[in-house]
Amino acid sequence: MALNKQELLRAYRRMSEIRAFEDRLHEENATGDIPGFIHLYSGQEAIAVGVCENLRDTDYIGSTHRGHGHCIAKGCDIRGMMAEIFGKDDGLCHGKGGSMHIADLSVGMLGANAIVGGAPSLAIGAALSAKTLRNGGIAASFTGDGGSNQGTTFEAMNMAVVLRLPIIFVIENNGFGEATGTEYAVGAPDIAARAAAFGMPAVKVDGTDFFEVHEATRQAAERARDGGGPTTIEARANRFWGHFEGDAQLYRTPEQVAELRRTRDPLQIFRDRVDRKKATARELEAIDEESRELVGDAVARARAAAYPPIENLLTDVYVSY
Amino acid sequence: MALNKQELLRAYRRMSEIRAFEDRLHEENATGDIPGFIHLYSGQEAIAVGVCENLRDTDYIGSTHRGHGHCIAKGCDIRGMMAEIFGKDDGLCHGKGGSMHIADLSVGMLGANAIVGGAPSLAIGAALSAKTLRNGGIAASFTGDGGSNQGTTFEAMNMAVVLRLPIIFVIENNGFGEATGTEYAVGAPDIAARAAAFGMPAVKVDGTDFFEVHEATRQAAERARDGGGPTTIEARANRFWGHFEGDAQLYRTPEQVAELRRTRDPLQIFRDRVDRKKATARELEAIDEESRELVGDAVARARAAAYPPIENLLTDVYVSY
Amino acid sequence: MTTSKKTYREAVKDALCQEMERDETVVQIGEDLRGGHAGTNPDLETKKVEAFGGVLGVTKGLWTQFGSERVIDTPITESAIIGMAAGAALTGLRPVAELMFMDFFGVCYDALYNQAAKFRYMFGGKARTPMVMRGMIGAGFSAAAQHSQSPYNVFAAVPGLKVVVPSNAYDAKGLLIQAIRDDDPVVFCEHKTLYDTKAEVPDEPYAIPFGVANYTRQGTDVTVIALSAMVGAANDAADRLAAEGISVEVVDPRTVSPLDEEGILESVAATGRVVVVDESAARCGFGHDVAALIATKAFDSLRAPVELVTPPHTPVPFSPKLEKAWLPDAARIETAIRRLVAN
Amino acid sequence: MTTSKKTYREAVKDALCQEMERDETVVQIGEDLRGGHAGTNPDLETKKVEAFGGVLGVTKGLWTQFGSERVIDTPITESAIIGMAAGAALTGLRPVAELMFMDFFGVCYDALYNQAAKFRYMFGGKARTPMVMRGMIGAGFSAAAQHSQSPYNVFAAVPGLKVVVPSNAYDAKGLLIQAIRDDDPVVFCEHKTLYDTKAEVPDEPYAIPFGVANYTRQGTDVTVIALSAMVGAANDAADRLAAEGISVEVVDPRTVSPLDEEGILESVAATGRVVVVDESAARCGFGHDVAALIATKAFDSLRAPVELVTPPHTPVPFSPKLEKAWLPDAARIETAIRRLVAN
Ligand SMILES: Cc1ncc(C[n+]2csc(CCOP(=O)(O)OP(=O)(O)O)c2C)c(N)n1
Ligand SMILES: Cc1ncc(C[n+]2csc(CCOP(=O)(O)OP(=O)(O)O)c2C)c(N)n1
Ligand SMILES: [Mg+2]
Ligand SMILES: [Mg+2]
Repeated sequence: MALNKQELLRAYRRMSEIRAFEDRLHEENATGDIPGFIHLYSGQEAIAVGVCENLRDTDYIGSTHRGHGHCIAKGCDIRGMMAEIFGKDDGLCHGKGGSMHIADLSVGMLGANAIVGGAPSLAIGAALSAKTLRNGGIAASFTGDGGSNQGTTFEAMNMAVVLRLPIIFVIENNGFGEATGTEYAVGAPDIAARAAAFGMPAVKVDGTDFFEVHEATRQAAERARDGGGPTTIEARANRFWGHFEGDAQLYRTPEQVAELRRTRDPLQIFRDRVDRKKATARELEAIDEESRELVGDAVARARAAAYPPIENLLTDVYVSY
Repeated sequence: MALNKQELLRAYRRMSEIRAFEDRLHEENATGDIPGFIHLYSGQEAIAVGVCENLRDTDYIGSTHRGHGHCIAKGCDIRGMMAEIFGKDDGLCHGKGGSMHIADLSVGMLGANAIVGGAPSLAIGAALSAKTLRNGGIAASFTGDGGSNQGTTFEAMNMAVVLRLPIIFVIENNGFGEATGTEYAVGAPDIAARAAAFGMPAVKVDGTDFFEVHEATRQAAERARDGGGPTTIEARANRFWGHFEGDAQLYRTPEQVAELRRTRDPLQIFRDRVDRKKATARELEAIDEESRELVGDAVARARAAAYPPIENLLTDVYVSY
Repeated sequence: MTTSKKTYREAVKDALCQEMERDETVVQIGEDLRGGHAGTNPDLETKKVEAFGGVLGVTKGLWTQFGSERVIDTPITESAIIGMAAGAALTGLRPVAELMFMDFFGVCYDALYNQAAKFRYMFGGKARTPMVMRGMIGAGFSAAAQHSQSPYNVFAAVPGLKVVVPSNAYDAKGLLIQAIRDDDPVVFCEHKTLYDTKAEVPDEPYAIPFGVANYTRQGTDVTVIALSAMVGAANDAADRLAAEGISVEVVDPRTVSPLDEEGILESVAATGRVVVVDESAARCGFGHDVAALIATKAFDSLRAPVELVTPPHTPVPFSPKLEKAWLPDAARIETAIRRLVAN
Repeated sequence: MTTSKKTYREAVKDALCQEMERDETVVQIGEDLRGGHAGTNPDLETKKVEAFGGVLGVTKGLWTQFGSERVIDTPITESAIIGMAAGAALTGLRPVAELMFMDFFGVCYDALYNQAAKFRYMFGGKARTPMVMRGMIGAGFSAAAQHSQSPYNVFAAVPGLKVVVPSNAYDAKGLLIQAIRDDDPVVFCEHKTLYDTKAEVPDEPYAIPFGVANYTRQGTDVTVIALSAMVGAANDAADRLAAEGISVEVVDPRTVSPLDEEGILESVAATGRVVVVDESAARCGFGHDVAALIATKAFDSLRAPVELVTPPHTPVPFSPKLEKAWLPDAARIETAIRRLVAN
């Protein structure tokens, strides 16, 4: 289904923001000022955005350790995210969560998740809520090729089929789980076919192509909203940085990465494929510029912001205790 | 592959012993003298025996809560089993395990298992030992239709494919997990196809037909021993008693059970299909009689046997501590 | 408020039923809560038969009243059950997930331990996860090592969880209603040997607040702190000793987390002698937690060593004779009390 | 026996390597122990590159030396990893399974808790399960709530498991060698903040027996019992107080299960004052276990309340400032000691 100008620009903006956010984080991290583990999403932007552009604020997503892209795509505040990653009180989680636990339920983001395979069963819970409350909502969970091997993921798939839940299982196949290739860790020839065998429609798409991801999700979301149950979408893309910041990436060569950046860049592919009558090069460049500015501002604010007061250590464990 | 007379009579004897054991246990349980939960295997004899007749003492099996049939098929001592179920010191586990934990590693029986989905990952461990030690051994795990939905089962399947382990995943589809029908709980149309999607050969057999189960297992075992990796066998049969002793079986009618006993009895089907030149009616009847006698003797001894001495409470927690 | 004699099982069902009536967002999730889906008995459809109503009949009747959308039978898939409950709780429902036997937490613990329990904190206070995980604990049924455990000590160690261990039918109903209304994730432990015990239970709904111990018996010589099935054993021991003029106070904390520290310390301050009875573990158990509380905060009023009555550091044995020896009982509690008063 | 300065990381690797050399049945199982399977870098094949060698480099070199059959990289599938290790241990191997972060036990605990730990007992003594589950524990890296926990209290509560928590490189090597040679299932907890700490470590293999506490410092006024990273903190506190003439004994039990009860009680009997420092939990933790031991068995020699220094009952916060406040440290231990000597 053809998107209108506004939709296209909005989608591109989201992808552009993710790219700017992650590439800047890569630089910031080198200063040593960012605590903890950081996993960057660059290279996979078309998946998060292609999926989330089909979702409403009242729909929910479950995410992974590599969650920044999902957060931005679902509408989390970029300044709040950056402050969170720096461990500041202004952060979306007041510095208690960090990169791997950014959440904002008010926009339907159920949290990045540091447990591989954690999201699918939480997301079917959100789908159950939507189904039970009959509010027309749906849910999506993001899981990597590596996480696609966890029993929790399979169980969520079977449960979703049995209860006919309005959910989309998005498998982001970026070729690696940490340093291990998908072909080694996934015994089956095909992740999507494995999901299909659970009894749901499952498709494979090029995860570098926003339009493919968007269309597959549109169909899945429509089916889910109509009571047609779950769908799996396996999206193939690549991550442009290491598994985590600090990864020497010995499992692939710098030349291979450079080649991926040249040929498999979701932003470039969007620019190549988009209808130039709806989105001009100038407009897209302006968006890139604005994204970098926004992220630059987010970094400046995050750096300037205060750490949480020590009393906060003890708050928010329970609603009441 | 045609079995010789000795093999056929041996297989029938094992099935007959299981039937005698379970039907007698049903009676004994009614006296109130048997502690704990009891799950009977009658109706599924051809699966345990059809599989285990392809295994050696040095091969291993993992089992379920419904484990008596697997134990007998793998060669556990029947008197030791009965004493165990009565909680006596003469039992195979000295009364510490009971019905749901009967084990005998010396004949390759890794233990009945009260955790649904517990066996597959243990069995791939046995397969890993065989592969690593290059001793030509293989392993098999028994899992129900219900247990086929556990993440642990799926993970074991993927791991077995990845590491090309010599293992056979036997799925005993008896139509129910407790009181819930397979068609409800297994979202996929097909358990075998779900396993196949993990990247291994998977077949469906009639689990009431010893010959079918035996032949499918023969092929799978041969492949496993030759380094060809895992296979799944889904075997369809029925249980003749309730889920556990005491189950009112409201999910099916007494007439339906009677019909199953008439048309789907693995022992009757064996008798109908076996080459009468190799196994005469007289011979098979004699075996049935001997099985009942053996079990009767096992019950008498178990009843007469002593409970474990109280000091045993504290032994066998560790090899050393 | 009318009351009637009800079993612990009926009390639990009462709570589930009344909260479902009161609040449409309460749903039940578990295995064979109804039982019979895709069964072959035509009555299942035509007469809406519940084939199980829970393995021990606790949820019987709920499906008939509330239907498949609110009493949700699932495959055998605990990690999806608990994970789904956690996700549903974050997004508008109040799910009550049944784990059947708490021993099964090993196949699904992440959803509770790393997810539900931590959402609120990790998300900076922006989440509520009003879910209940209920299930059976306890030895005494010859259910052997994998179906007889009481891991409430493990749950209580997790910040973010509340842990409830009712010892009688009255408490079971009131605490379960509180658990369902509570905005935090709650683990609700039902001792399988208590299901047929009876008490006077109000017919109307009522909530018992968490963190308030119940003085099941007042006394002056020794304080016994006990939970769940052990409360009965403690009272039996106290009965026997009363005849000899030994006055025993029996305190049932009812919730392991939050714990009524004040209530416990007050009683210990008065008696100066304390026995802690606990079925959870011989190491790092609830009993050790209470003993540590006393050693750190009531040392000055203590007149004798703390007595700890727990099972031995062994799995639960199957054979009834061994299992009986494994389980703390009135006789062992009595011995401990006698040792204290002799001190 | 020659020794050399080695990091805790190197000490762990030494133990793994030397035991693999000694015993062909020792295999390593885990995620990215090598790293690089099915990678695209041609060097992986031609130059046998190890892309990871464990996330923090602990197993680097093992795959090169022993190959894929004995250093087994797996998918992300912890329940199959631990279950497979348990099954392999029953049938002739001595597997060492790596859980990476111990926090992940929630996705695979059944294989350890209900299976490996209980086989021997449930099977009436007829099984041996010589497996090791090793993994990282501990806060201090801003790894946040799901990658910073120390659940050794949970493991220690399980009869059938042994639980090892080394505090320095020397102990790490000797205890891990013992763990691998041990015929029971062992959980081996490596504190991530200790990996770069160094000690003199013998080059040859040696085994340190379980259940023998290490008096890391002798003293007469107060006993501090501490494990893992807390041993360093306790010694720092002791250093500071020594200047003021306060003599602190620091006891490191080294293994949580078995626990050197005698060693602990002896020290407490001598000093009469005790601080227990523990990172595992604010409730039902290892600290409570030790405090309970003292309250039950050393009451008569106690001259002051037991002091318990643990984190608060909250998940581990991400922000470094909060995390620092969460973690017990030398200052808090010092305060506790001062309170005791003032008593
Ligand atoms: C249960 C669990 N196991 C292992 C890890 C460690 N870990 C973090 S990310 C990761 C790789 C995940 O791979 P994939 O799912 O493909 O996601 P990607 O990193 O490629 O986005 C692993 C093994 C974890 N966090 N949780
Ligand atoms: C992890 C776990 N969940 C639930 C149970 C309770 N339970 C015992 S047997 C059973 C049904 C198993 O069904 P299936 O696998 O088909 O085996 P069958 O009983 O039909 O032989 C259930 C749910 C259990 N023992 N373990
Ligand atoms: Mg990946
Ligand atoms: Mg079944």
